[in-house]
Amino acid sequence: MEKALTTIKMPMKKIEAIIKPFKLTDVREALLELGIQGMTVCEVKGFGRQKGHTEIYRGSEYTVDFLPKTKLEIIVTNEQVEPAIETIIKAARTGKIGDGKIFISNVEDAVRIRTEERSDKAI
Amino acid sequence: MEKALTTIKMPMKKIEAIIKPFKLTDVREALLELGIQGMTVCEVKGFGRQKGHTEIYRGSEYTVDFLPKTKLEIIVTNEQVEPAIETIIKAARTGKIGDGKIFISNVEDAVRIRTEERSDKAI
Amino acid sequence: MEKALTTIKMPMKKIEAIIKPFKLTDVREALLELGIQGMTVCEVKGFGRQKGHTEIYRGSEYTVDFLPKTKLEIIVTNEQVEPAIETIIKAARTGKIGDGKIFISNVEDAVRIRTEERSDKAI
Amino acid sequence: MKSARVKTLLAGVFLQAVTQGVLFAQTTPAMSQLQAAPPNAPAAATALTVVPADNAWILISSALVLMMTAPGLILFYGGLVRGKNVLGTMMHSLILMAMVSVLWMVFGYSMSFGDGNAFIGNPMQYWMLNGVGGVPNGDYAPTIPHQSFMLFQMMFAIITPALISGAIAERMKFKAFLLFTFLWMVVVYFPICHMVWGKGGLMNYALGGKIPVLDFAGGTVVHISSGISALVCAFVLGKRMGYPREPMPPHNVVYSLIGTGLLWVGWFGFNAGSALNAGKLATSTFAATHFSAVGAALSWTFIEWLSKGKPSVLGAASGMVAGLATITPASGFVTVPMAFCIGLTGGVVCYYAVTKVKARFAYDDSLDVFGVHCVGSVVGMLLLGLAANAGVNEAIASVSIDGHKLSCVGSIAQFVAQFKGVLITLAWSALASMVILKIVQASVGLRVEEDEESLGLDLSQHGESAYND
Amino acid sequence: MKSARVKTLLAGVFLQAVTQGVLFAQTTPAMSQLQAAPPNAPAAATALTVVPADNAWILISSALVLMMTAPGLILFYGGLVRGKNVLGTMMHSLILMAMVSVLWMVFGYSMSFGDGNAFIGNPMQYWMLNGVGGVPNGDYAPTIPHQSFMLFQMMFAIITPALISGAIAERMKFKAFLLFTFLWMVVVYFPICHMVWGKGGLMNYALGGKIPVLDFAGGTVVHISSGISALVCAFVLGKRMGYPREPMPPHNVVYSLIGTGLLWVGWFGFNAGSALNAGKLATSTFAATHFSAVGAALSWTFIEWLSKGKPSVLGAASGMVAGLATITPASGFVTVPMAFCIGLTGGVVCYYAVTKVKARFAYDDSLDVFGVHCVGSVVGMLLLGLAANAGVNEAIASVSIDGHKLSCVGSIAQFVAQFKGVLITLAWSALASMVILKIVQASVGLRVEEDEESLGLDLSQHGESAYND
Amino acid sequence: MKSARVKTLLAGVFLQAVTQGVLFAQTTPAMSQLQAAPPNAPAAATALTVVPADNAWILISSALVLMMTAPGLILFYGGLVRGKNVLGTMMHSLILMAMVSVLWMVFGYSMSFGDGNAFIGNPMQYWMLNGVGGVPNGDYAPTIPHQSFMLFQMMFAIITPALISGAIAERMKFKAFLLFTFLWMVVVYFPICHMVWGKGGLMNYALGGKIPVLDFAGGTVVHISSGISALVCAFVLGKRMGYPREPMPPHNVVYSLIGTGLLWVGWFGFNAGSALNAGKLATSTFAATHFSAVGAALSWTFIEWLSKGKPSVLGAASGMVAGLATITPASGFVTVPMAFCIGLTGGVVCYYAVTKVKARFAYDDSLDVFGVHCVGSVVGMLLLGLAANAGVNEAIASVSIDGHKLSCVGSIAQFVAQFKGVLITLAWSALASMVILKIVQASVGLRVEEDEESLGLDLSQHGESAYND
Ligand SMILES: Nc1ncnc2c1ncn2[C@@H]1O[C@H](COP(=O)(O)OP(=O)(O)O)[C@@H](O)[C@H]1O
Ligand SMILES: Nc1ncnc2c1ncn2[C@@H]1O[C@H](COP(=O)(O)OP(=O)(O)O)[C@@H](O)[C@H]1O
Ligand SMILES: Nc1ncnc2c1ncn2[C@@H]1O[C@H](COP(=O)(O)OP(=O)(O)O)[C@@H](O)[C@H]1O
Repeated sequence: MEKALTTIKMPMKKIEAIIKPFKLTDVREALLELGIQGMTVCEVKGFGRQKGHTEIYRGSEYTVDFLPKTKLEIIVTNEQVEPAIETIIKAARTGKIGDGKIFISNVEDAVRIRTEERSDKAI
Repeated sequence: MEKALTTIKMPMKKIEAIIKPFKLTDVREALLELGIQGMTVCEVKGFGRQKGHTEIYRGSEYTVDFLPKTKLEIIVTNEQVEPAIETIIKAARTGKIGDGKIFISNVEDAVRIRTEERSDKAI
Repeated sequence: MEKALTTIKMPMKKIEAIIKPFKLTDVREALLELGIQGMTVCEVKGFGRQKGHTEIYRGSEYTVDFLPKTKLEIIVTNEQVEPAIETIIKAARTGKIGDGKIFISNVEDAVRIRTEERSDKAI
Repeated sequence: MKSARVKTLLAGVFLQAVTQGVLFAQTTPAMSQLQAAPPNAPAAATALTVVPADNAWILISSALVLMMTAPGLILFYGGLVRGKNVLGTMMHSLILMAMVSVLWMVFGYSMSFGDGNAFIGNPMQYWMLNGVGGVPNGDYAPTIPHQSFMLFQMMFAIITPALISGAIAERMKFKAFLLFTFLWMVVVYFPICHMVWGKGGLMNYALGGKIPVLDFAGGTVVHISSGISALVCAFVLGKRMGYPREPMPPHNVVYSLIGTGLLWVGWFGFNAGSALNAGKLATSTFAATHFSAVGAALSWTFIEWLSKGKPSVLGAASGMVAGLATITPASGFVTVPMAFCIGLTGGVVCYYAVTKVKARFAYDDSLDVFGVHCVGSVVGMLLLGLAANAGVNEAIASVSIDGHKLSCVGSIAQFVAQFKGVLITLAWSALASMVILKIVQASVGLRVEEDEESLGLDLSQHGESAYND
Repeated sequence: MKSARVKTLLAGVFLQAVTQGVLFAQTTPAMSQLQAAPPNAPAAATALTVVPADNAWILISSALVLMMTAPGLILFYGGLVRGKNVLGTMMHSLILMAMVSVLWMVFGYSMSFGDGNAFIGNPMQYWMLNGVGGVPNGDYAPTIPHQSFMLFQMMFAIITPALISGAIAERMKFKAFLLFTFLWMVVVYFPICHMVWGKGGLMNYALGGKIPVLDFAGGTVVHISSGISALVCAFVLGKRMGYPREPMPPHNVVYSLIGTGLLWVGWFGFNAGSALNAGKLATSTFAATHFSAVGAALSWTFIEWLSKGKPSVLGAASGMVAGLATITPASGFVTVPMAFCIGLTGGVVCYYAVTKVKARFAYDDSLDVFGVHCVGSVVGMLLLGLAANAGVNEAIASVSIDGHKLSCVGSIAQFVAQFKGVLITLAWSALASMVILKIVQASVGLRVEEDEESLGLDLSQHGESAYND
Repeated sequence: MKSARVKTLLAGVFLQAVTQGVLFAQTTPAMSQLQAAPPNAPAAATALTVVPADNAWILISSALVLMMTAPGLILFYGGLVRGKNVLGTMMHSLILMAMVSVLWMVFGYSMSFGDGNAFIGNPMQYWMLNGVGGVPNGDYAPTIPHQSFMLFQMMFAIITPALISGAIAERMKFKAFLLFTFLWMVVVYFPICHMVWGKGGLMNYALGGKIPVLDFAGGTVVHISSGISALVCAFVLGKRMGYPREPMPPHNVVYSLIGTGLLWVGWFGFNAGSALNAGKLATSTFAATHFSAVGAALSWTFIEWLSKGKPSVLGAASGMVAGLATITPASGFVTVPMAFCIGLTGGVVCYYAVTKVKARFAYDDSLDVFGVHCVGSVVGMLLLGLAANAGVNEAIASVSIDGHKLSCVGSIAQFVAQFKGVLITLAWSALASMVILKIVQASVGLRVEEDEESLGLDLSQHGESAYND
């Protein structure tokens, strides 16, 4: 097993996309059309160039710097990476500041818990 | 420091496991038995082959595609990877669709904030 | 494009810092001073050496092992890694158990959705 | 700079308060004499005495009706919207508790219940509630202080425009909402209230009206007027961004269920308080109210179970509210089994209005004000025409309209009278609402900007968010 | 297809409604005459007149008792379950507001309060509430409309099975719940209600019973009957999946605390309303109710503080509810310091029932219906046997049972009588519940599927989720 | 070991309960005779009879005032704190419902309303509420059972210290809170209550006092006493960790809005119930209460809109509560337009107190008890001095103080009297609170540990968390 892990030549990538929450449905549908059938989503708070806002409670003003964002994690095969990135950009873009980022990194292996399938068969 | 970082030959892996929420206790206990003493957990929503469900509010039907899942992140040394994967599979499996996935990737370094210890001493 | 991706020699790192929630403001401000202008934050639950606590509801005792933590994800260029780590340690440290960890890993590429800028221009 | 102006303003208000205070203090003996024999009271009015039991009942009923607005309706509505709009939605009702009360004090009560013509009362008669004191008004409620009657009626005036706010939820400018409801009260509520319940009102069978319309607790005045106006609002404002493609499920159904419970309990004050005394009519109204809610809860639940496969909890709650709205006009005139049947019918008809009719005509009446309140009360008004029962309320056995004696007991003739009442209310409210909306649109604008809508009303209109960690 | 059938059904209901409406309208004069001298009224009953003050008090008390169910109990229970079951849990109580009311209208009131034998009233006497009108029923409440008495008692009939739902939370099929509560009302509630409060009932010391049991506001009828049935349910249904290994903490303790506040306030209507008039007995009952809640809140809080190291807020709230359940049967018969002591005792005993007894016998009475309501009211019933005080309620100084005069004032003899009342209620309720559960299990099945249970009742039974973003 | 001791203790309590039960049962005839002619009653008192309508009104008002504390205030306060402190915050009020009631029963009522000197009543006169029964106390409320009066007043005694808890939120030890409120009731509440409302109290113009202070429903007794003590607490305890650098927004504004609605509704019982009968004074008090809330809601909302650019929903709600606190002392003495003006003023002044004054002096009165309740009621007390109106309440036209007849109608003289009343209350409450805090600090300590504070009170003090999945 240990061996199996090292001999696989990193066939998959992890795409992490931080987008505006109300774009989630659009992005999901666009990825589905592309043939990507799985993803994991997390509510996060983002800090960046996009300005926050001020809230006032009984005269005390609070600057809220963190804005609600949605983070998608999608594990894809190498070939799917660029099409997926393009799709996400198209679906998530409003052209306004704060549209978000996409980060790409390596994944060494994947396992489907139900079947113990490995690697790209697992995703 | 910069040097220290590059000379370490990636001794650790990050295991990300997406499981059914009600399996968390089982998985945690099983990992603990294995000697893994730390992990970080996040509530996420998952989209995959497992079917969602329909909700109806006053005649408007909504298809809920995202299902509640729990994501575990565990940083382990190289030797712990395979035993940890096996343990997670055993504890998290129900055999039904939607049991989840495990992804493995490299971690370059780790730091314990309290002590500034590095690498595998930090985990 | 595929080519572009492979020719870039991993110029960025991802810093994941798990800290005590009430330290978030301090850490954010310290990083901002360092010139880091973006980050993504997620509420997580952590399990580690720090003891949990017991809750009692009508005589039933529950041990709560998972403690609320905050996870920061910051994508930085290689040169920013060490200063960022030092800054986080300084701002997040209380010296008590449970102060948290920092994990560093490689990021292959980054994209700014709004402009389609890539790599370190995107962060 | 701004605050300087405010200070001057406030200094003025304060001064006025103090002077008025002295003024009132000095004139009081005179005023209280005045109350003892108000110009508009019949000679015999001096003999009217307060019955403490009736007064206790009306005061507590008034409190219950205010409770229907807050926390009842604010929870019912607040739970149904998305979390980013919950405060804005609740604010709609809360601010009306203040704004409508002021209108009511200054001229609203007088426009509604003052003497006047068939359409409107004299706004000066009870200007600033002058003359509305401890002595009963024999025309309206001979055993409680006139002031108690005024308070009880005020609570109705508050909740009516608050109901409309469900149709415009999640997208209307706060300023526009204020201007709209201000105009709506003056042009729709006060006139219709006068027509139906005011002395000499067109449809007030008991006090000199021309059309013998029965409306015990506000089917026309409260539910139809607001419900049809809500529909007009939904059409004029247009749909929420993303509706119906994007799912907009209730952000907290629990809130809506708490609201339902409080509405049901408060409705006892609303309907049974409308008996204006604590006698057996209050009891039978209380009973009719309860059993209609019961009937509609069951019919809505089971029809949904049959057609959608599952009985939803929000469905049961919606049925309850529908049954309460349906029985409101009829509550003081029908037997318990009849109230139950009216409720059963109301539940079914409202269910179809909310599911089929709304889908068919594709309007975004966000919280179903039209489908529940207007449709329900129309059902109640019409069935009442057939079912009004002199055994329950002997006052309807023989009424005099235009010098003729006639009976308002259930019959085809009474059905026709009810139908007229419904039509007048529908037509007047719809027309006036349309005009008012155009005025508001032209002046301050109706909808928030797209950015503001997607950010949510809580932040964009009020600078707050409901939930923080 | 299905909906076609529904439409036919509804058309039938509607037609019936209209015809009944006409029918009732025509027969009304006769009916109201009937009410003036119902066949079952003693000759002197024609002299009974309604006292508006008492009627106002009973109407508001009725509203308060309904408020106990919703939003009181739905919040108390809803907060204690997990978030995926909150709507299903609230629905249990909500649907009973509708279902029990219908039973009550059709034959339930008559089975409970109609004339009959020692065990059950004649279900036809007040069939469809015929004859229950504005004239007081001298046997039960001589100063309020018979209808007011019927309404007040109905609110008790609603909350009793709603209490049971706490024991079967998070795992029972909705269909099974409906069938179970239907049968339970007929076989357990109506008979026990008749035995304790109905004319001629076995334990009704005032109206011809054989055992002089004191139960002012429903220790046996409401809390013991439901509490012991809840225990039987818990045993027959079995534990929730994962219980007790998996933690199942309350998903929102705030809801439960709101519920506690509303229950306490509503309980004033429950107990002090049971005086059936607004005199000094209502006051002393109100006081006893309050001070028992106070006593139990303190004893539960401090015993937990001592034994667990921390005084929990849910503990204080549980103590309050325990104190209220404990004093219910005794509230109209004891002094304030005595009520306080009864509360103190109730708090301690219920605390041990909920912590030690439940753990020892390992049943999953999910929301502690048995430990709080049954155990509490047993304590109250028994202590009442020692503490009943003719200075508080002179009616008990001398009662006649089987032609013998005797006193119900606190004594060993009265303690024994109370004990008998408790035993009869426990035995009958437990036995009948067991049989009913077997019937339900054999017909529609009791529990949801494992998948449905882990998904939660909200989605699996009702197709909704309480919280959406 | 511990639990053994507890068991002994409880056995004792139980035994005592039973013996007392028997004791009371035996002595009852004598006791009820005693009540018929209590030693402290004037000879004519035997002629006092209970008016059921008034009693119904006072009982329901008592229930409403308890509802103000729970679930009203617990929601209002609970929503304003952070999620980790919500249960601890709610517990403050809940435990007082129990603790204060016990004090009230044992000696508190007697210290407040017993005969005594100008400063304090005789604690033994109504020890254990002995002698407080069904016969009216002619001095205080001649038409309702003495016990009803006691109950109504108890609800005031409960909510007053509960108000203070808003100033010490999120950082006080639970033990310290119990000790503080215990001492505060004895040293501050009971004496001030006696001075203002007790027979022979220093400021009780109607029953032999020396300073003719008007305070209809508790401006001094409830709001000023608690508000100024809250300020002292805020100073002595110091700020919450991280305040004001770290944002501490309300964790659930919806809760606070529900609380606001319930407070408004409950306040009708608080103020209008203080008429102690269901006549026209109750009505005019009800009206004044409503219109002051209205006025302050508007002035707070619009001043915030002007100065901050947005009308916040929490601002409107704060205005409502401020208006209600402001009118409390004046509610039974002023006309509706005057009440509205008083409300307008109260809203503005409280707005500045909460925003500017708090910022200027940099104290952490966490939930603005001082800025809303104390400041509001001071405004109300003083304006009342100018605006008191014999046309509304004829009792103030001519009162006798020290054998001199004088009028309490609005005037400079009355303003001065009000001013004195305010000063005495402020001085006594502030001084006593300071001393009490020092005692508590020296004995059990005031604040939780830093770790506990950052973990939250719910976990550190009560071992619970409000929200679980
Ligand atoms: N360096 C970074 N590391 C991690 N996340 C980042 C970083 N910079 C930005 N983000 C995330 O991306 C979101 C959008 O970034 P922002 O600078 O506001 O706008 P834009 O994407 O248009 O440049 C932020 O809210 C944050 O969640
Ligand atoms: N390509 C993917 N990238 C990231 N997460 C995935 C991916 N595919 C599936 N998941 C996650 O795994 C969960 C389970 O996947 P699913 O296809 O439903 O069943 P199974 O694990 O049995 O194949 C999903 O809910 C999702 O959270
Ligand atoms: N091996 C691990 N993998 C992922 N997260 C970890 C791991 N070990 C610890 N953590 C995270 O770090 C947090 C702090 O760790 P803990 O052992 O309690 O204290 P310390 O950081 O002082 O060593 C944990 O709550 C958990 O979120």
